[in-house]
Amino acid sequence: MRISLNSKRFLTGLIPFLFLLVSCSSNHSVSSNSHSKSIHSPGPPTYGDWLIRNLGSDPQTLNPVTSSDLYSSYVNDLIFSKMIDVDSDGNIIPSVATSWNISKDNKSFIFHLRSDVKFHDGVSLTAYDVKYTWDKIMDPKSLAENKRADFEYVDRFEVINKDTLRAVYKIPFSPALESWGFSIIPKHIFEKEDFLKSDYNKNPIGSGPYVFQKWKSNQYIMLTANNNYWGTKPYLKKIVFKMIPDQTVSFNSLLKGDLDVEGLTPLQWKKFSKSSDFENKFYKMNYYTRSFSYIAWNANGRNPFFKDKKVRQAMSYSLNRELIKEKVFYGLGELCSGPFYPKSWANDTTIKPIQFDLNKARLLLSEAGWKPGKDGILYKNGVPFRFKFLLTSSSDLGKRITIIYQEDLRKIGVILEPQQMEWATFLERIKDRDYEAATLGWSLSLDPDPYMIWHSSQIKEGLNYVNYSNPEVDRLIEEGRTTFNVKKRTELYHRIHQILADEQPYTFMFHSPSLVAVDRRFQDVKLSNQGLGLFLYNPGQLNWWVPKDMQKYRRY
Amino acid sequence: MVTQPILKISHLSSSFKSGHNYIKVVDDLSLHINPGEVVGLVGESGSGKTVTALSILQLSNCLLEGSIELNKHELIGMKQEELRNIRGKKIGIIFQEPMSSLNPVFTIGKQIAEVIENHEKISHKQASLKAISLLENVGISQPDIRYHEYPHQMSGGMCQRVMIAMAIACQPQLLIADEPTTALDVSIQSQIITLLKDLKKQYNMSILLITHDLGIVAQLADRVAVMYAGQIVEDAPIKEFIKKPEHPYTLGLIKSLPGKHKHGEKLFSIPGTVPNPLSWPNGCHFHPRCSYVEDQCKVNNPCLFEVSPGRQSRCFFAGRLPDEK
Amino acid sequence: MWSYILRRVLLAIPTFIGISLITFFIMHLAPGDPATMALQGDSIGKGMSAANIEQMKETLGLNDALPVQYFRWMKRLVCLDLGESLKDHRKVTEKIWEALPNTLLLNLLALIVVYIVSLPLGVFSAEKQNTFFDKSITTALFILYAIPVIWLALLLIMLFYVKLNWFPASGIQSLDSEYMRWWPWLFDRLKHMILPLVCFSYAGFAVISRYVRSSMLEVIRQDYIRTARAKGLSEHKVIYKHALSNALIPIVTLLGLELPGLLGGSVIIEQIFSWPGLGWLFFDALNSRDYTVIMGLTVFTSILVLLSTLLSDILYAVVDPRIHYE
Amino acid sequence: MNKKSYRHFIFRKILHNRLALTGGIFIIILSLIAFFASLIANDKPILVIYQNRLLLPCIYVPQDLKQADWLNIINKSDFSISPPIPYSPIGVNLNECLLAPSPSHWLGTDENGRDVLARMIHGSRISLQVGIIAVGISLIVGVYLGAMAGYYGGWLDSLISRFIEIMMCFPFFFLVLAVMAFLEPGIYKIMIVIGLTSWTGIARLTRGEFIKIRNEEYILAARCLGLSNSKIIFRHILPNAIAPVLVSATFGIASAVLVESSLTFLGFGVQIPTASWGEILSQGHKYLTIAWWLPLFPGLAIFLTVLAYNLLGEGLRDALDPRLTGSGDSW
Repeated sequence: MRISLNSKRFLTGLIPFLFLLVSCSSNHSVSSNSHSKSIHSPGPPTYGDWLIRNLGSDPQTLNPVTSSDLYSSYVNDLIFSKMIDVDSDGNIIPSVATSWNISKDNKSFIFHLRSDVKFHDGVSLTAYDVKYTWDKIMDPKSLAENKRADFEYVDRFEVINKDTLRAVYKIPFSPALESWGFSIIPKHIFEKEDFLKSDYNKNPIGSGPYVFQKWKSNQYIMLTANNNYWGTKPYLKKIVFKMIPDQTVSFNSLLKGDLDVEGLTPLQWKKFSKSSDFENKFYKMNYYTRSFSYIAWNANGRNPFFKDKKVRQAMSYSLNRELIKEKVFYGLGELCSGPFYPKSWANDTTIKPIQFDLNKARLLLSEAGWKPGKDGILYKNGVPFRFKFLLTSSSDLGKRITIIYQEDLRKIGVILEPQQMEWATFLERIKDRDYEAATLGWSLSLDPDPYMIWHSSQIKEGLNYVNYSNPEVDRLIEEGRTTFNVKKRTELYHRIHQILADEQPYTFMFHSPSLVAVDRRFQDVKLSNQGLGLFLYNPGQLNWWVPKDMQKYRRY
Repeated sequence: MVTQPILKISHLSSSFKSGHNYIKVVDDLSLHINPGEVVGLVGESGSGKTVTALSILQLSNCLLEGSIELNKHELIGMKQEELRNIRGKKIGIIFQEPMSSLNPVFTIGKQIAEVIENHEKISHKQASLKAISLLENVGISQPDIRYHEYPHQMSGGMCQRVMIAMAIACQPQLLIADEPTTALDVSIQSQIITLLKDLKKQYNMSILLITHDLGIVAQLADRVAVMYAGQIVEDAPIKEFIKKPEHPYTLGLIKSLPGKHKHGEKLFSIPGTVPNPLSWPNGCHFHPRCSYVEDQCKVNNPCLFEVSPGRQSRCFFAGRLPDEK
Repeated sequence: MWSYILRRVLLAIPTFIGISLITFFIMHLAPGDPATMALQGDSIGKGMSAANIEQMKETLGLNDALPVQYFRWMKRLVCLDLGESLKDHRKVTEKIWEALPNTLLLNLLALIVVYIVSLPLGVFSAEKQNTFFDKSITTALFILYAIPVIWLALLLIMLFYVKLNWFPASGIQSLDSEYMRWWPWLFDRLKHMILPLVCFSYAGFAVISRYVRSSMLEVIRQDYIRTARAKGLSEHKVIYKHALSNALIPIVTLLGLELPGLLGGSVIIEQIFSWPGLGWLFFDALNSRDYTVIMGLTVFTSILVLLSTLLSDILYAVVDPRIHYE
Repeated sequence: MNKKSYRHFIFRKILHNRLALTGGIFIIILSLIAFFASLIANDKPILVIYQNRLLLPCIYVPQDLKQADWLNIINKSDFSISPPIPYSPIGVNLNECLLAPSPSHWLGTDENGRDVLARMIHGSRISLQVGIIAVGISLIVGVYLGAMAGYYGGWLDSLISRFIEIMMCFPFFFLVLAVMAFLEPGIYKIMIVIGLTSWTGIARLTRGEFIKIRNEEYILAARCLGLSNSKIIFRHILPNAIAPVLVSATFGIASAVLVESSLTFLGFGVQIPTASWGEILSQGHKYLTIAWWLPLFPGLAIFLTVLAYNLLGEGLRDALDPRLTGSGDSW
């Protein structure tokens, strides 16, 4: 399970996501104004043509074990295959592992693998490769910290025979299954290599639907269809990832046809894609990524403001989210009320997001003892309500929200002093809990387990840097992690949602819209309705095909 | 037999453009040079003698009126291409500052050969051979080694010799020497003067020698013309000039020669200074400083007239000046 | 001459050490560390727990004292091994060799274009000083210089890529370039190079032509130019042979100053035109605090700077015979 | 020519030079606008008589009215004068986002509904100061070090030259980053950093000129007169060496304005909500095809300022250096 905050394309564009626990198939349809239903043209799917996608810049590395950024996971998902995978509704489906069974005490899993899976160099994939991959993840020298944390409670993972493996846990751990969907690396190749410096990290050999062909750094990565792929053969002959960092240039490349898929900013979506020729050239897809943006109020007592719940509630009341949604997202975002994905079962839909109400904020602040001074600024035992507000200088939307928020806060006598920081500096201040307030965002994995963020044990070491500790919430989280029964977990998480909505450790802001345009020549383009977008689920783009007459790249 | 003058300047006046008006620096100058003759053009600095020299080859960008004839070819108004065939070929020129008159980034040999190649259609090989012989001709030792040296590696005197070699490379009929020795020390000066004398005989060329040093004129020149404030005030053969100058200014010049004064006496010097071209006095330009000044000198403008055959002076009392003992 | 060059090279070594020392310590002054950045990529993830970061620092050897780290780096440098990038563990030399030709190619072409255009312009405006020609050229060049690069890059893209579709706006070659025969391949590379080249060189015209003009004006008034005219040489020869060869001396030292710019590349132009050059590489390394890549780049830039200053001094002696070095 | 008339001579020369004159006038107007920015564009009135108190809110706001809402103060006041552009540069008004230029907003509004003209007027302060502070520092440091290296030569020269080489290949971004992280991030610190890292070009040029002029006759003469070294350097050598330095200084000022806009584009520049031309231009970058006026006007302002600096510098350089004026008049 992996939670991460994305800052480079904060609040816009594609947000990282990987795995999901078993969840009931929800029937919410995607928001009304998108055309996600794929238009079937007559005739069976045909092979051929290329798909050109855009990554902002080079992926970190193409070694699935050591990589941690979104771009490498996009490419690796096509090159490598996994034991288990996820479908568009977020359910876990078999992949290399045909089936798996969970012991009665929910503590051990047995995976049964297919025997006909071959690596791109012809060597067949066995349980030993899976074990080798797992050993490499657990080996500290391979620097795969963010994956190793998933297997904290694993007692042992052993090979029973060529096609079966067993994983035994110390305690029953409900979000366990999804963590076994990691990309399998070839043991016979990496055995002989120095794991970090090996040349295979730049031209990987996997067992997935696409074979790596060429990577010219900061130019493009080219993958070709794997003819003897063990699963259903992909229709598209080649997939190319271009590196175009500038949004204006990438948008125009899309219009000119040099790109087939590209994310749009809310402004481009609203002002541009209304034109008719955009409509009949591209599908327009709009969905909520599994992420939310928030303002973190540091309650570690070093500042005299945010330890008090009333003050935090007042701050949430004074953020005019409705107007921001209208003017910044052009009505496309959705207000967020708690730490869970709106369509996930863990989200309690009865809790409504806080409405913008300055008078209520003034009332709460005066109850909390903050009285307006001569110059209109609030004071409490001599201390003016003036605090520093951290944001990253690379996130354009973060800046706009801060400016609007600053204006409203001034009306109720609170002075917000924005401090723009370069990403690495910002990260350092957050890590050392050296801030009063900061605006960030989380992108969630499929499993809603909030242990990493809200459990009091994570205050010193983990990601709970707002210093939030509530014994009841701790108990609920621990219970939630060990029960496998979905109905029980739903009640627990709904209770957590109510407490957090009341205590407002964060001011929960928005679920950011992810807006994608895809060239209409592709058929069977399907959008996941669990926020997995177009590519981060199986089969994703493997189903896409282009009728013979509309194929653009045919020569090679 | 009346010899045809090589160079005949009549009523030349050249003026500099400054702002929107023109300042006349040389005013109605007439001078002629006969073949093989050395004419000294003498005057204090600022009297316009260098401008006159440069105007002959139109090297200074000033407006020229009047006429300059070289063997009956009128130079003023001549097309640029034809003027180029005159420069360096028919008229050679050497300047006062030899060190800065040579291009620092080219060897002296190359700069000499350049003149030859420019005017005579001969191969580079022959041009450099001719340049080496010229260097020898002007008295530079080991000319084949010196050929490849740069101007900064040579002394002032040697540079002047190179300039002379360059000027006479194409056997010009006239050599203009603009204060050739002023920048050199005395011992080198006499060497340069003897060199000029030999070359005059050898190439039978006439020289226009521009200087402020009467001593050099006496040694080298056949005839002398004295300039003051843009005008020629006296033009006479050298011997008669020294014996009896016919113009108050030239009289003063001769008197101020160190050799002429008696022991213990204070050296004589003409009072006042040369007027600025912007503010030439009307009437005779010299009248503010002239000790024989009369009223008419201040009003009307004396013209250059024949005092005796071959002698001219621009003074109302020319010929009737009392002899100074 | 050779002893002078040897002396300069020996002198360059302490300078080089000085450069690497200052860069190394200021680099560690800036907050943020490669371990956190390598773990997070572009987002705060589970790995941000303090234990993981400490573990990562330990394996990368970032916890040792700074001098120890510096000497370790210097030891490897002596045997020409710049180490591996902290972000993706690829050899630093390999990463730099990939980006170097792109930046060098573009900047060299820009430098050549700038000098080819501004030299004659400078000479003309000096020759015809204060005429209409001189004034209009100068004003036109200043107008060109004043255009902000961000603005120009966008206008070029909108005009030539979006509207006229003459030149592509991103990348250094099209995807199917290796299938082409050599001639279309070359044409394709050139087409990709036009827009970034314009952005790189348009500002240089004004700067270089101003220097050439002021240097020419000074030379034209010298005595040897009058001598050259007195020799009856054509005006063309006087200006282009005698005057220009003297006026070039300060321009040569200017060339020396331009060479380091070759490596700098411009982050903005490379990001807008997705030109995989050193500017982009440096900016990425800077953001992810990739110390070894940054030090590797500094080594390259300092070698080029020291070389270019030495080269411009030697060129000075070649062009001006009055100067020679014992 | 005595001292006074020499300055008068230069001034007359510049007046005579039409292009430099236009540049100079533009800069003067710009400085006036920058100086009186808060009086030209502000939501607070310039002068208001309210509850029989005479207030000048643009200049000084009394304590109790710090957070006051000036709109109703104006309505309720007996008499008030509002600035010509009644918008504050940082006042957000989300109902007027991305409006095209219109009589109410002469240059349109940006994405947050802030008036572009008001932001440009207040931004002019930053863009003007960037040039002057950055180049001022680099001129002082560059000329001084260049002079010392060029005049004295020997070990001092090689020491300073080595220092110049070190500074030439020092990654300028890092210094910006370190400063941004340690001191409070702010544009003035960035200007100082730009100044402290861009003096190497000027230093090399000055050194070259000093070496050339050092052994000229008039310098030897000055030495024979027993003048002190510093007098020789600053009274005699510097005026002759100033020409190339001035050329690079004018380009320096111009490029400092451009560097500020690039730094802001990369996210290192000015802090929100202060306005600077670079910041508006980098915002406008995204709205090129939609809101044409956002990138156009700041780009135009930067363009005109840089052009004006160059023309003024060119005229000044021609006037100051007597050797270069050639014969007769200037333009």
